[in-house]
Amino acid sequence: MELLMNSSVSVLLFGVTRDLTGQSKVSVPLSEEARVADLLSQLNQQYPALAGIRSLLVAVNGEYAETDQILHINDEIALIPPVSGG
Amino acid sequence: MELLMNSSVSVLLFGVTRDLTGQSKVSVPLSEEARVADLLSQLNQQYPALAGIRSLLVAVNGEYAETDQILHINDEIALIPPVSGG
Amino acid sequence: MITLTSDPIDVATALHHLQSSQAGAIDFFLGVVRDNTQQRPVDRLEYEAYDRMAISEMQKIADQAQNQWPILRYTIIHRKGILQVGEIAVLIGVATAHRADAFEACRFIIDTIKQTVPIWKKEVFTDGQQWVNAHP
Amino acid sequence: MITLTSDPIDVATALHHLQSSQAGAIDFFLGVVRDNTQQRPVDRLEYEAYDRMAISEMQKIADQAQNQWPILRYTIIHRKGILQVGEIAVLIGVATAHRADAFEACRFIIDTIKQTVPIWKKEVFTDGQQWVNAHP
Repeated sequence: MELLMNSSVSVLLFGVTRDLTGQSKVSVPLSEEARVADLLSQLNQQYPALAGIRSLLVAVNGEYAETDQILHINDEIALIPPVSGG
Repeated sequence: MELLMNSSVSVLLFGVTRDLTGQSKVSVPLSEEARVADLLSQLNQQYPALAGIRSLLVAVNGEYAETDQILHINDEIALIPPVSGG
Repeated sequence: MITLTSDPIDVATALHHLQSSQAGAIDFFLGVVRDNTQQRPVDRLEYEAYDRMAISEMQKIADQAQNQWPILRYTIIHRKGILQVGEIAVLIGVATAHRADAFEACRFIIDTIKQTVPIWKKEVFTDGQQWVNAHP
Repeated sequence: MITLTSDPIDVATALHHLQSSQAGAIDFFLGVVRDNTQQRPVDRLEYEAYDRMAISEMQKIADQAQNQWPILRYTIIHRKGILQVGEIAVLIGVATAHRADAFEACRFIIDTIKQTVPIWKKEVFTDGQQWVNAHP
């Protein structure tokens, strides 16, 4: 898999994050070897309104990711606000 | 209510007790002021096969009765072998 | 609603009785006739009840559950007569605002029914039969 | 069987999927849309899911439940889209030989769904709306 090289990733948004940004998918510029933590801080900078959410997790290719996981350009990345199914 | 005076009571039988006696209702002779315990010993004497049952309770007028409860001739009396509903 | 019946138990009807606009949780327990008891093949079950007392004992259990949990609606349906494998012998349904109450009340009701309600079942095997719990 | 659907949930169909001749107990949990949240009148709920991950997370929960309890059959159905008061949002059904396992597995599944599955609901009140759990 190709590493990120001053490129950007697409991030899927749902629920409150979609409402706060007004978008269901956003593009986030990231440097090579960026990790989940980098993505989160970049997103919080780009969309200050996200700071009001109780917690934000990241899913990579349909699995919850740790904050130190490295992102790749072809990953399917999603932001997961607090779930409330059931 | 009239007390039992060398009279008899009818006892409803269900499940294993009905099968063992071959009857769904039996008549049991009882003296005046007879109690549930007296009924049970009389029944065991009359139908020795009942001794093989794990436990026998008595219901009087649709309620579980203690062994010292006094029986009256118009009571609806039932023998309750171990229940197994559900 | 408490019912003792010889007719098949219908889950959709029971659900209809449990509807309440305040209900957020419904727990249903179904006791079903299974094809074996400790590996011995079961052909059918025969349920017998002391009707008046079975109903009043089930009512006591429902009253006690309503004292212990904030129950919006409940339904208890017990079947009697001959039941084939796969048929529903008992249905307990409890509707509450929140789910913990529904689970706990439903389980209390079925556990207590099995202890106190004068209903008896005979297991009919391919090679014999026995009244459940009757003998030591 | 795991389903994420925009269609109304049908209990009779779910029951049919749970049939097993070895099943003695079936526990069903239904999560229903109630007409209020802490006394505030609810008009409707809007459910949204990250579909692929919601299904895979529900599958993980079902797998874990099958490792912990002797489950004969199960069904998990979660609704998405707009739901009115009284509609079923989620149905969990578990069939086992004995009742304790059915109750425990069913409760584990619904409790865990609420913690890990990427589905979100918005409560739409008569005077506003909010994504449940979103804010501190």
